Amino acid sequence: MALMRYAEALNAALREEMTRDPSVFLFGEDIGRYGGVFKVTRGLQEEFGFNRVRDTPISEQAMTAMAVTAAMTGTRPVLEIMYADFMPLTLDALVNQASIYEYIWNGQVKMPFVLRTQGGGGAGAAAQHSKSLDSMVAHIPGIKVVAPSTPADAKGLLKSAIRDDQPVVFLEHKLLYNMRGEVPEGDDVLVPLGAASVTREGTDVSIFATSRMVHESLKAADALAERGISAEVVDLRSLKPLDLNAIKKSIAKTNNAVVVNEGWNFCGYAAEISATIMDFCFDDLDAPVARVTMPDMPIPYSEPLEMAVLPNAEKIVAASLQTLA
Amino acid sequence: MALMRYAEALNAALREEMTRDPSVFLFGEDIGRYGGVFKVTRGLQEEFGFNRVRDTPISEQAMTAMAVTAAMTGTRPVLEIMYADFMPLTLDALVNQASIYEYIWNGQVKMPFVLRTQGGGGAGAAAQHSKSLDSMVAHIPGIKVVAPSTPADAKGLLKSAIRDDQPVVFLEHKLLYNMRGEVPEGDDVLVPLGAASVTREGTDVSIFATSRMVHESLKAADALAERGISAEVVDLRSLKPLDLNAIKKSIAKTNNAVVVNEGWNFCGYAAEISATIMDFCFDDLDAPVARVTMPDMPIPYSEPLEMAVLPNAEKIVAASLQTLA
Amino acid sequence: MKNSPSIDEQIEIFRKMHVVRQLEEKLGALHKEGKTRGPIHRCDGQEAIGVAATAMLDDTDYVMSTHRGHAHYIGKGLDVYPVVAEIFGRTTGSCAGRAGHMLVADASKGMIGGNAIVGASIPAATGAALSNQVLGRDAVSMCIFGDGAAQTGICHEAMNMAALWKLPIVFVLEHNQFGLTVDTDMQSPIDDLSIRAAGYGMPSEIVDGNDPVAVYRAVGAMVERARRGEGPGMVEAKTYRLEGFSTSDMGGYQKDEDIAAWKARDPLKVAFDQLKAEIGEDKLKTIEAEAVAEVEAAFDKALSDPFPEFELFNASAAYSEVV
Amino acid sequence: MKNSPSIDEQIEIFRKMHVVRQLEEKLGALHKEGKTRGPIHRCDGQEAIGVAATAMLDDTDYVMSTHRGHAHYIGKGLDVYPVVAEIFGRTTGSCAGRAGHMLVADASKGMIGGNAIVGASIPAATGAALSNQVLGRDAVSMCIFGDGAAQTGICHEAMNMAALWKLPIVFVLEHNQFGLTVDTDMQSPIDDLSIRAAGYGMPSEIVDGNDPVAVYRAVGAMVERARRGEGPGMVEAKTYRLEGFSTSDMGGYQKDEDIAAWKARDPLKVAFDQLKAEIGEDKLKTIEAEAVAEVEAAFDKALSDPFPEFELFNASAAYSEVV
Ligand SMILES: Cc1ncc(C[n+]2csc(CCOP(=O)(O)OP(=O)(O)O)c2C)c(N)n1
Ligand SMILES: Cc1ncc(C[n+]2csc(CCOP(=O)(O)OP(=O)(O)O)c2C)c(N)n1
Ligand SMILES: [Mg+2]
Ligand SMILES: [Mg+2]
Repeated sequence: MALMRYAEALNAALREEMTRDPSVFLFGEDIGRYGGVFKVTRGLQEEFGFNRVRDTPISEQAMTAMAVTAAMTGTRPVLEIMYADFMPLTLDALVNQASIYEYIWNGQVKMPFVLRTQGGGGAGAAAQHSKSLDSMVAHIPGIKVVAPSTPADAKGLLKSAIRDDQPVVFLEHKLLYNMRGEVPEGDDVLVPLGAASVTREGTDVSIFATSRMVHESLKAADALAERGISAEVVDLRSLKPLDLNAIKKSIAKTNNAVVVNEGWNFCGYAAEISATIMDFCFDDLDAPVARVTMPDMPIPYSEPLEMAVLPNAEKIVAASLQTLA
Repeated sequence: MALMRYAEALNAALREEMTRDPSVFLFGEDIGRYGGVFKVTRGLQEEFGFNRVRDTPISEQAMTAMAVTAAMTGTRPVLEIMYADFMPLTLDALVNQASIYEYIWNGQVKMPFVLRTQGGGGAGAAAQHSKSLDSMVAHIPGIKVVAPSTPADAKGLLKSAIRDDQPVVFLEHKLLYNMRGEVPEGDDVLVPLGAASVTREGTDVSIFATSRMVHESLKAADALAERGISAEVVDLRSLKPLDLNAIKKSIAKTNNAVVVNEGWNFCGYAAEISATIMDFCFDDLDAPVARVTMPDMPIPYSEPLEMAVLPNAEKIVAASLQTLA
Repeated sequence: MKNSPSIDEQIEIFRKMHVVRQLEEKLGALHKEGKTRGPIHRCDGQEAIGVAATAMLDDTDYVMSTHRGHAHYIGKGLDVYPVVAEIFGRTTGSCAGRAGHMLVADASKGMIGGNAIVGASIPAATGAALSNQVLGRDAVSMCIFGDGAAQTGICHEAMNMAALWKLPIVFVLEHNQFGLTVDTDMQSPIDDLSIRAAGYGMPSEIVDGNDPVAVYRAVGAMVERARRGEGPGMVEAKTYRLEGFSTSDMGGYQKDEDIAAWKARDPLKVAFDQLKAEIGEDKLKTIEAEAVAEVEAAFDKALSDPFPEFELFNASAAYSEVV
Repeated sequence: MKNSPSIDEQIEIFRKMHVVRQLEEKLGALHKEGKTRGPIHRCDGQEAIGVAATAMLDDTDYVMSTHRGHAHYIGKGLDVYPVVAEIFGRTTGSCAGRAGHMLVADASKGMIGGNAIVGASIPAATGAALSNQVLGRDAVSMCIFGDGAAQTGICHEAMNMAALWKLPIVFVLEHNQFGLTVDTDMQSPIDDLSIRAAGYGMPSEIVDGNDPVAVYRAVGAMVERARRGEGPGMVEAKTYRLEGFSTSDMGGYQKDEDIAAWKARDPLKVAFDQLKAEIGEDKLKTIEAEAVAEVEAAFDKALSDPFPEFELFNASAAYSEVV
């Protein structure tokens, strides 16, 4: 075990995978000399050279489209898109290109690339730099979507994502980069895609959370414990494919569910989790699943306004109490 | 009343609104001399001139961004995006521009534009020309989304959309353009945004459907009737804002719900309807809401494959029976 | 002359152009009989570009095509039979009927796809060139695209990166005078789109797209340059789309005199005239007849092949366990 | 000389440039004290462009800005106080604290927005020009954007449409030698980005961006042309970003000798030297002092203004009835 920050864990994953496999290369804006605006790629251009760690012009649309064909022609590109807010620029390449070829070309190609980005509010970055557009990418067939909430998962999931033969959208969170945590050592310590993690066990209500919201949920669970309520916190980690068994198992135990995601509510990722629970766990439910999400409105700049729209422990507690009422 | 095809009804709406309001103008690919690939704009360039009916280069991304600022500076643009599959190219303009300004500029501007497009499968147009990406647009705050299923609604909703002060994404369906139906006459016959329509009344199960799926649902209701099951078909029409009362009312009566949408299942529009029902009608439900959608995979070309993935009456019947089982 | 095709290459180009023309005419006829499915984009009159531009490439070189890709497919070495079978959605198609005519691929030949998102072939080809460069392979990548596609944003982004990184790629612009139905002057304020190459410090050349030898020479020079690691180049080939935009085009906007003028310079005629002195008219007519027969046989066979059966595609699955 | 600024205009430009510089320096100081929120993009050294390029515009003319918009805001006539209040998220801000420094707008002045999606200001300005043309208004639109933004796809699409339709718009490229932290030669293979204007048949000019008179003349000529209905034009103004990319930039990559060389040509000095003979150093120093005092007062006032209270924005509502 080593104590690392989330950003360092990501950096270690990139370094290890690049060392292990010469077909892995990185590209993105300011990822070279500067090491990326969140410092995830620090030192890698020095170590691996420009050929494998490329600073790009501001051209997200073409960059993503290039990752797609680079992936189908023998490399494993890892593309950094600086903010999740820019994901719309990548969607044609994901929806109309990356997601279709393995199937429509009848298995002639694989599509091993990773698109790393970071989203989320709370940093005063305003309406164009604070979003979580999880559901837009999770809607696309054949694209895997992961969102680590800890340094250990950041490293283990990124390594798995790079080794995966399908496109993986890797969602980081700007407020997690400085978080420290124990990270298991060893080049081959992977965290599998498609597996949720029960972060805290409980018996009264299941809180299914993603990314930074896992930490708000843990705070909420503490507050609920003080009221004698035992909350289970499940970190979904793999937004798609989703670990349905973990969801079923938890609800079978608690019979109550709260879903927490930092995206907008309507057609958001929490809607899918609620609908999935509807599909598979209806008979186990004592109360409707509650969604704790961003209200359907732009993210405001001013601190008190931004804080008011972000989901947080307090709102999770309130939703849990209402579910149990 | 006049008997009109769906495409003609849209054409009439455009002509009437352009005549009524000189700030309305159209732009899009091949919409002028050629009248649009689905002939919705036929004759309008001849009548109103190039200044108000512009053929564009193939530049969806900038066109949509231009509609945003044109709308905030005194005009009411109606933009045609030839296929819904190209909507990813428009999303930066919708997510990061159109949706934010009314709020973040504290009401300084309005955003009256309409983005017309058409989606859906069944025409052998393959993986890049057959999609329904409803949930991606419906996820965006402050963007209205409508999807008419009849000529009368096509006309009445398009007129309302053009007069609305917010951005409206107007989703047509390639297989509906030739559908004929009675359309009320009169320049001021509008269909309001935000109102669903009960297309067929029933008491046993509510089928909530969108666009062409309304017609498949009606066929399903006929088949169910033969088995003695009374299905209510609700055409949601306004995907956002959603007519929650219509949903509540119908479920209060039937206690069972099936949602039909031609988009992919995971994080699709049907997920939101299922989650909304979870939020507001849980106690009225006798069984979990069923989703009838596209499987999460690319849309194949070959006819038997394409037919296998499309939702249809048969699948709706099966889902209804399972719900009632 | 350097970069000129050999006589054998010219003959092969001539043969493939006839395969393509026959393919297009058969598709047109079957469309009239209501036997095709979905819109089909014929390239009659443009065969010289797709076939000659790809003639000097190896199977390890990559080509990205558009919605109008038949000449590119055949040029890059695909047999006509799996292409026809794909267009008719049969199990024997290049992609087992899943792709359809706009998206045909045969990775073993380096044909990595028709692409029906206009402009998307440009970064796509650039990405393949990037992977060649990253891995140090000496293969090149070629992007074939239209005058309409040249107006898309990704065209700019991709060309800029290709030139910036000296990627091994050749951009071949098929200027057929139309976007979908709009004339070229409704799409951009300049006639010669290749002047934009200067904005990327990239060499460019304009050629007669109906002359296969001219196309071969111009593209060949750029391919050699790219293969030597000297970076990308662009060739703008001027031509004309003799048929409608697609089988669903209701027409009416192409001028009779334009069609007549371009038909007089039909690339099949040009190719014929370029070869007849050297190898004789009879030999050429035999080659043509063989090409026609090959296509006829491909249609006969493909049209009696079975349709695929549906299977769910598990790799897209939403849940990590089987539901 | 035609299109030259009058002395009064020059004085006003001088004054506004000092307002901007003082704004930037105060923001820098407050950032060091931990009193700002979110990344702030200073434009020290680039003031001449934003202020002089907008000096000949009316309130009915539109300007679209970027993430680095302070000089554009002040140039277009916004008072510094509501801008400061917006940067500090107060109810008294131009947008009541909802927008933040990257997205400031004042529609009454034709300033329709900072825009922090790089490149997005380019079609945005083009759309406003389109609406001017559709409605037959004689207002023009101006887009100010960076060398990084010039590489985006929408830049190409928007310029092509602007030129094709002869829209009344002027494109002002602030070439400050950097994208975010990358040097310009990591972004494109050519130095003078305005050569791309030729690819749209659009006139262009390169000017010294640190010389407000030169900027005014070049931009003024293009504005006149656009207003006469002769279509768009482009001005590439060469300058240098003296501070980091934003307040979160950890620096280390800007060369000391470059900074020194550009500081020697600080636009404030250039403007001072251009005016001193005509109106005297003392007068200029008074103007400068007044500008500084105005900014000080704005900060004092804004920083004691209240924060807004949160209200749900109903116009975004997902349901047509109140839930
Ligand atoms: C992004 C996108 N926009 C629009 C279309 C519809 N469309 C298909 S082909 C075409 C015209 C393409 O023109 P060009 O690139 O010159 O190719 P050509 O058809 O002339 O071969 C259009 C507008 C599309 N497929 N993709
Ligand atoms: C689409 C997009 N990509 C990336 C960014 C992150 N980013 C913000 S500013 C910037 C550099 C912009 O360079 P330039 O246009 O030259 O403007 P400057 O900062 O030099 O004024 C980048 C990459 C962004 N905001 N938007
Ligand atoms: Mg063309
Ligand atoms: Mg710059």
